[in-house]
Amino acid sequence: MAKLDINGERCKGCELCISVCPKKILGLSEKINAQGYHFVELKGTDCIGCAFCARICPDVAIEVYK
Amino acid sequence: MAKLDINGERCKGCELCISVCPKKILGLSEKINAQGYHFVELKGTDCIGCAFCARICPDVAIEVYK
Amino acid sequence: MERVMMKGNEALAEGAIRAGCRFFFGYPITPQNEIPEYMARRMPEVNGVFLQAESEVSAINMIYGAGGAGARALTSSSSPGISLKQEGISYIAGAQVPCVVVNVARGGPGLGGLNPSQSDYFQATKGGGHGDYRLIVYAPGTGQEMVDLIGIAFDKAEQYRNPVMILSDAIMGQMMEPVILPEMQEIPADKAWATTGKKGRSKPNVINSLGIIGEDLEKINIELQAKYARIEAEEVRYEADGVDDADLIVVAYGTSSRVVRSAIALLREEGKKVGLFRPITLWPFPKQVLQELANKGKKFLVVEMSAGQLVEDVILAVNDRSKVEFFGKLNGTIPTVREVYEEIASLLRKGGAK
Amino acid sequence: MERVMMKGNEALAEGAIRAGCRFFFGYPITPQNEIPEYMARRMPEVNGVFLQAESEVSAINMIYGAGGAGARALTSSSSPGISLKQEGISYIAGAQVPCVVVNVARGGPGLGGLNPSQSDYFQATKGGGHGDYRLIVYAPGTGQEMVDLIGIAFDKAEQYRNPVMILSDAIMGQMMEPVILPEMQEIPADKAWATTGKKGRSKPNVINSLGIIGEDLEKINIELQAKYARIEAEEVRYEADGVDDADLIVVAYGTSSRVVRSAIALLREEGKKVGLFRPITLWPFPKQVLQELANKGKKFLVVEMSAGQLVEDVILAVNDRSKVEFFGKLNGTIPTVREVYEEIASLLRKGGAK
Amino acid sequence: MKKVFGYPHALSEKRTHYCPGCTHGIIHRLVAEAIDELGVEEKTIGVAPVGCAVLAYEYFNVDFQEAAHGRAPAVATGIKRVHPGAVVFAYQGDGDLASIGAAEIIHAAARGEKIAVIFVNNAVYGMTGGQMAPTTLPGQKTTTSPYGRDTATVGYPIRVCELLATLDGPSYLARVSVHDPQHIIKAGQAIRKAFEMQISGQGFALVEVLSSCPTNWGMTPVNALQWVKDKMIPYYPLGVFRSPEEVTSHDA
Amino acid sequence: MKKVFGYPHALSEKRTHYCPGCTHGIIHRLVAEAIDELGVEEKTIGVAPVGCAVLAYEYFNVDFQEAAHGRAPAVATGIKRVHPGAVVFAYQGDGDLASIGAAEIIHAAARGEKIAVIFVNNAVYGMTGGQMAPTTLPGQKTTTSPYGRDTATVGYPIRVCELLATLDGPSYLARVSVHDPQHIIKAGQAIRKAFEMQISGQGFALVEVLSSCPTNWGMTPVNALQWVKDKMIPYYPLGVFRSPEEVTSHDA
Amino acid sequence: MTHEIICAGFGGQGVMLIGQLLAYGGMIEGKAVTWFPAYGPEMRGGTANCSVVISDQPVGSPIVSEPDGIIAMNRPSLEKFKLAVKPGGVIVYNSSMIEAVPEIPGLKIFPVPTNEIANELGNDKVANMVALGAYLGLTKIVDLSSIEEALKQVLPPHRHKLIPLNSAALQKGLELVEKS
Amino acid sequence: MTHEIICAGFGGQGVMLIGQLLAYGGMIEGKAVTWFPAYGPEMRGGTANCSVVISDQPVGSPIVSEPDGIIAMNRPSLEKFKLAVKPGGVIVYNSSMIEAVPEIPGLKIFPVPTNEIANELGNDKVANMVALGAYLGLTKIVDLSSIEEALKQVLPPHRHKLIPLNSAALQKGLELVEKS
Ligand SMILES: Cc1ncc(C[n+]2csc(CCOP(=O)(O)OP(=O)(O)O)c2C)c(N)n1
Ligand SMILES: Cc1ncc(C[n+]2csc(CCOP(=O)(O)OP(=O)(O)O)c2C)c(N)n1
Ligand code: SF4
Ligand code: SF4
Ligand code: SF4
Ligand code: SF4
Ligand code: SF4
Ligand code: SF4
Ligand SMILES: [Mg+2]
Ligand SMILES: [Mg+2]
Repeated sequence: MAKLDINGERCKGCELCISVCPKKILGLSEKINAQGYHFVELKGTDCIGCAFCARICPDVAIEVYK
Repeated sequence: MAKLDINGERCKGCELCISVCPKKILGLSEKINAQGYHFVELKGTDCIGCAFCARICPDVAIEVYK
Repeated sequence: MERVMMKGNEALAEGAIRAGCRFFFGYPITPQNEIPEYMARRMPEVNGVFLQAESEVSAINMIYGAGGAGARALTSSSSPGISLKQEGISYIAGAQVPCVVVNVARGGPGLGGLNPSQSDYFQATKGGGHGDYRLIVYAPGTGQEMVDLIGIAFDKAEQYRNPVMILSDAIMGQMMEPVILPEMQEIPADKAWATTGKKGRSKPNVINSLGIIGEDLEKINIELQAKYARIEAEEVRYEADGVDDADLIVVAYGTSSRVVRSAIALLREEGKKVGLFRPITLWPFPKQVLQELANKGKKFLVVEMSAGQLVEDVILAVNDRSKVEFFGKLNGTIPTVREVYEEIASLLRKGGAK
Repeated sequence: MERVMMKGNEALAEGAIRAGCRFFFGYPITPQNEIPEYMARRMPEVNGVFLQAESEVSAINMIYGAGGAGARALTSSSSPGISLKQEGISYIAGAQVPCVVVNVARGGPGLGGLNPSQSDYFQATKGGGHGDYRLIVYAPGTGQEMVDLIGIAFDKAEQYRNPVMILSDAIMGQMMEPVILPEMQEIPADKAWATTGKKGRSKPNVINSLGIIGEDLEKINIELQAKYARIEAEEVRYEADGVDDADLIVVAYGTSSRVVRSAIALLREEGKKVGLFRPITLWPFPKQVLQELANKGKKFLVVEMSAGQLVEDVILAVNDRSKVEFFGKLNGTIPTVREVYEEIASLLRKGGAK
Repeated sequence: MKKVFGYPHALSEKRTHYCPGCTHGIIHRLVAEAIDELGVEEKTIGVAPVGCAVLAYEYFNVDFQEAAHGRAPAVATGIKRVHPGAVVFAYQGDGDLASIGAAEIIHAAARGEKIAVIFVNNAVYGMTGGQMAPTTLPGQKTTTSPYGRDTATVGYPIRVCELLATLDGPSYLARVSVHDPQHIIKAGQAIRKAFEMQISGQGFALVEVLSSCPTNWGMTPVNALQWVKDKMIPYYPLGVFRSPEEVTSHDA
Repeated sequence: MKKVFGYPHALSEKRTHYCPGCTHGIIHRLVAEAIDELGVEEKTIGVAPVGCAVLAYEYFNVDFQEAAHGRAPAVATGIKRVHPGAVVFAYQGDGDLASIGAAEIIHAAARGEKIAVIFVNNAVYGMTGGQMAPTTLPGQKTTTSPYGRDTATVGYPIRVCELLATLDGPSYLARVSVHDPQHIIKAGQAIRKAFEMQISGQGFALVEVLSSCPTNWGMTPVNALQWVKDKMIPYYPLGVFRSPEEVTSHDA
Repeated sequence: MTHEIICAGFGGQGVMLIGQLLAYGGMIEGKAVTWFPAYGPEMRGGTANCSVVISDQPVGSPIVSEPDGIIAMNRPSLEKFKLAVKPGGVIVYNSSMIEAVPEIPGLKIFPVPTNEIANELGNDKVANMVALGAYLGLTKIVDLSSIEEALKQVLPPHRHKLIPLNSAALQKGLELVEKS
Repeated sequence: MTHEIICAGFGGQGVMLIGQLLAYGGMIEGKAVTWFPAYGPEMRGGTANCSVVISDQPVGSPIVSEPDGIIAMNRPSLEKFKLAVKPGGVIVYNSSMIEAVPEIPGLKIFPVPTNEIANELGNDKVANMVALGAYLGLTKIVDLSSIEEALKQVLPPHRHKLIPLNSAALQKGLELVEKS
């Protein structure tokens, strides 16, 4: 299984990662970060490490380990 | 036969008309005009009125009658 | 008539349309975007033309064309864009084409910032372009003046066949204030000197600023200078508020005159005798009035959002540097009422200027 | 060292190369074409780059790039082309990039004519572009100064990280005079602040004039103004010839100073006490020296080929308009020695200025 | 006898300042003939460039504005928007149009601005004394390419018609030459066509005319025309690059 | 566990000022990755535009110059001529490059200037609040085309790659998109290729990246990418328009 | 009488609009007014504020540096402006996003749970109106009816259907003051 | 001593060159010199002139408006400048193109059939040198040898083979004066 490292402070909650995740395991948090954005969280467990989310993230908020 | 009306004062002696005349009947005068140029003269008689000379004259110094 | 709240930029745009302007050419730049955006919506409604030019250089040459063709034409921009227009402005002045150029000035130099600034004063009044030319330069100080001066600008541009500049800034442009709008005018583009197609005229009209032969160019310049002398004699505008009894007269225009006005209000409440002198035309500069005030022994403080530009014209008018103090705020920030208040108060303590 | 006859423009070009300039970007315009044409022939010989830009706008931005990259870079143009460079000049000043801009001025406004002119004085000294910036402006008065001042210009540009302008004109540029050329220098493009690629530096170098946040822009401007104050204190240059015993001092620069010199020679032959004061730096302006001369009771006549631009700086320096007379020749023609002679003689008859 | 070739009415009587044999004069005449033939002298407005044709306004019997260097298309745009019924044309050189004015011509073309542009390509800056132009041929010597245009350091000439033909805006684009009487006739037809576009309410029209500059090429006028034929035409093929009839044959 | 996707070294740690979902951020990352992969961080010099990417100099770990609006190619030219061994790139928006800077990009391309240009085409002026760009699609509403871009009065969008492909100067011209991960990978390859041109001493390279501006398009970031795919790509076909291998397939 | 206000918050919290409503309201009541916006460097998001001046006299500076009152919709805005408020002035803050604010001598500090109240009304977007309502209640600087009139002028016609909701939110804010 | 000259004629008649030679010659003799050109509006053809100043002192104005002498190669040039010449001054004119010139009190007017003499030497192009030679003869302002030295500096190396022809033409002009 793959591991995601999401930097919630960089995230602007644009949802692009959410839209491209083949596993649909990303979602926005209820909380907001210091910039005022609801940031992305991993909501599921079966990440396949495809890095689609990371690749499309305009704020380079996601790193992927496999 | 055709008739040429050459305005010697407009002529700058560039010789373009001379170069295109199929009859080779144009040539520069010995004299110079007020602008300081040797101007063009009709040197022969068998002008066919093709107006090549007039058409290529950058100074519109030639009018042609037929 | 009804008062409506408008941003300064929009008030100016509507004012231009009501003054008969039907041709706007411009290029986006903050903080003047409300002008082209307003024109983009509004011009089609009045059968006018809004055209976004590919650059400021192109825009100024489009109004040269449109103005030369006899129409009331407007362009607007902000500082860096106005710098790009300098060649065109010089051409328009040389060719004596009426048109209006608006500078909603921002901080410089270079890319600078979006805050308001008064550091384009020299550029506007002394000629940022080449050659001995002058623009009539109006500096509005209220939303209402944004409306009124643009109308006057078009009238004067045509009266003198000269480009006119409105020197505004980010605050004057972005601020909303209630304004009263004038009636709509329609001005046909059929000036006798304009390029309209000959239409039966025997001689073609030519718009041009070339003087290949030295004496021809000298003649053009003599004509221009004579016109400028007429403008200097006829077109000076200013506001003098409480200068008669004043110990100290604060000279400021546009946004900084607003701050100064607030500071003076505080001081007047305290019984201090301080007046406001606000040039409305930056060129022609109201030098004679200032000279007369100086002759009466008045002292002056110049407040501007720059390192010191207007102050030179005040000194030249007053003809005595010792009577003129300067308080400048450098590009980027705006003087607060408190700062200006303190400056004036401390000068008064020292007994006027120096 | 050997004297060689050169046109002013070519002397300047060779002077630039000898001062280590290896990058020239420019666009053709009369009367400065000898500069790019000389560079086109000469730069390949010294492994330098001559590049004809697509426009003056592009050329000024190329030297912004080259200067920012650490090289000695030069552009030259004439009045309309210099107007087009105003935005770029303001950027270069704001970003504190050293480089040299030459204006071989011609008559304006607009397309104007090819005759020499001094009507770009305001543009050069007060800032034709937007914002509070200053150029160091040198006005050569001889062929030799064309060579010498361009070398100094590059040195000062780097010393202060500031753009420097050489304000020449059609006569200074086209005239041939004997000059002595200095030794060849090679200056590597490896300034600590320049964009060279990081090459082991931990922090990137950035060249930029943006201050989005007001306070940042204010800081930039405070820094610039402090630098300008230093330059005003250190870099004033002028020539004062026969001013000590003079009843009247004629102030003139560049081409008109040449005419004035001839006229003064005639007057001195007649025993008249007339001096020449020639600013070599138009900015920083030698105001203190003039002020001191004024304090000694001297009177002044300003002679320039414009409607009156230098004269404002003289009045500001002298601080007393009544002491300063003006004789201007409008764009297109050059004052003759006789005209200047008559002007001075008639002033002397009236007892100096006014 | 009938006059079979005469002085066009739309051309003023003034003698030009052009050098002997300079083809600017021929092109002026062709423009004047088009104006005469279409009968639009009273409603034509010309825009002069900065370049050797800077004084064009003295040579035509029509209203004129003299534009800043490179900005003729912008000036023409301003005029045309004010007088949509007028016939507006700009006359530009290659330095004016393809170098400093590159943005203006591209955008006028992209806008489909309803103007005619007469583009005189003589591969050099004539007026300023023979500097390199964007259209100067590889290897060609000019005062700013004294060792011949070196494509490795200064790049390649721009083919303006081909460039503009990538845009959707233009209605008519053609390249012609005036190096002999036959081509002069064709050039005249193209120029007339460009003017007709406006009369029929269509968009942007540009005619590129290969032209000579004997003075700065250092050739006799006759040799200069030979050079147009031998050197320029191979690099700048003649033809119609856009026409309302969508004829795109590259041969004219 | 191995890091399979990480933060590029050539990208600074600074958070960007871009709007949520703005693809400028993706393109920045791709540029940084190319710099990392080619190992040229120490000799790269960037040129920032005036546009939303004005602060690009804060986001890369390389030397940078901030150019005046539209002049990045000229600034890059100055830098490259001084440091021919450096890798010089300009980053420009569509207003910057195709409108005010049209002359500069055409001439840098015609010169074959050895620089890389990353051209971010988002069909709008982002920074100034959504005005019409030269690449705004027909009918598209912007703040200065509030009734939709009317081609009859303001003309047609400019296809920059096609325009530049008429010149002999460029070595590499490609149009890519970043609307999904697959296209992002291809875009990265094109950008890397553009940088490689300089390393191998070849000429001018430009990569046009179709990009989104959710803020000024008034769409969610996700919808904006859909719009890139559905509306922009049909008008701006992806592909390589010039390559040293003379591949001219219009499909990538 | 001159009253100076700063309304500040994140971009998107509607602080510009409530500032405009104050200014329009003042104008409707025959006052001299100015409104002036200021944005942060971010393209979107970040903080923004506007200055409003309402006066019997022609307004001098439109830039407020010593406000009579502020409406702070987020913490950075509160921190930025709270110490600038004039003695005797008012601070209305959005307690939905800002924890309790310690007292400042001489100032009236009033928390408004704007988001909660707006949510109760069924629309998060009117949080700004709740804050404005409270400000009106505290300062009485403009009548609620004038603000309601202003809404008609400020909102484009196609959004006039939202006026009742906005009025309700204003009312709620005002009531919060009256009840306190 | 300051000597001021104007050389004028049609473009192509070589008046710029003879002016330059005078200036170079002066420099070679250690004088302060200036040379300044002026062109008409025509692109080519038309008239052109240059001002030359040769002096013991640094030169002030390089523009000559009251010359000590002129060399006029065509009629328009002669007409333009003849009345500006200082009392005691010299006019050398090209009598091949200009008919006899009436006397002007106080001036020395000297006709030179430059084209005829140049043709005799086999090259029309050196007509200007003949005129210059005559001017040198009349004014002695610069030595012939200095002008010959100047030719080496002014002409590019590949045209140095023309120096003997130019010298001969200068000599002819000078002789004309000596013989008169
Ligand atoms: C802003 C500006 N830059 C440069 C010039 C100088 N200039 C005058 S004409 C010209 C080029 C002329 O070449 P071209 O357009 O090819 O016309 P041609 O003379 O060859 O017909 C230039 C650079 C100018 N007048 N204004
Ligand atoms: C000379 C000048 N003109 C105009 C501007 C204003 N301006 C800043 S960015 C911009 C356009 C930005 O659009 P684009 O290049 O497409 O970049 P984007 O923001 O869309 O990435 C403009 C017109 C300026 N700063 N300078
Ligand atoms: S790596 Fe792939 S599967 Fe995992 S969260 Fe990202 S997009 Fe989803
Ligand atoms: S793509 Fe990046 S910024 Fe956008 S929601 Fe996902 S992690 Fe956040
Ligand atoms: S009309 Fe024809 S034949 Fe007659 S002179 Fe002219 S070119 Fe020759
Ligand atoms: S073409 Fe015209 S100008 Fe030339 S020689 Fe013939 S008549 Fe004279
Ligand atoms: S310089 Fe060239 S283009 Fe200009 S008039 Fe002379 S020949 Fe014609
Ligand atoms: S305005 Fe558009 S281009 Fe600019 S940062 Fe926001 S989304 Fe990106
Ligand atoms: Mg040309
Ligand atoms: Mg964009």
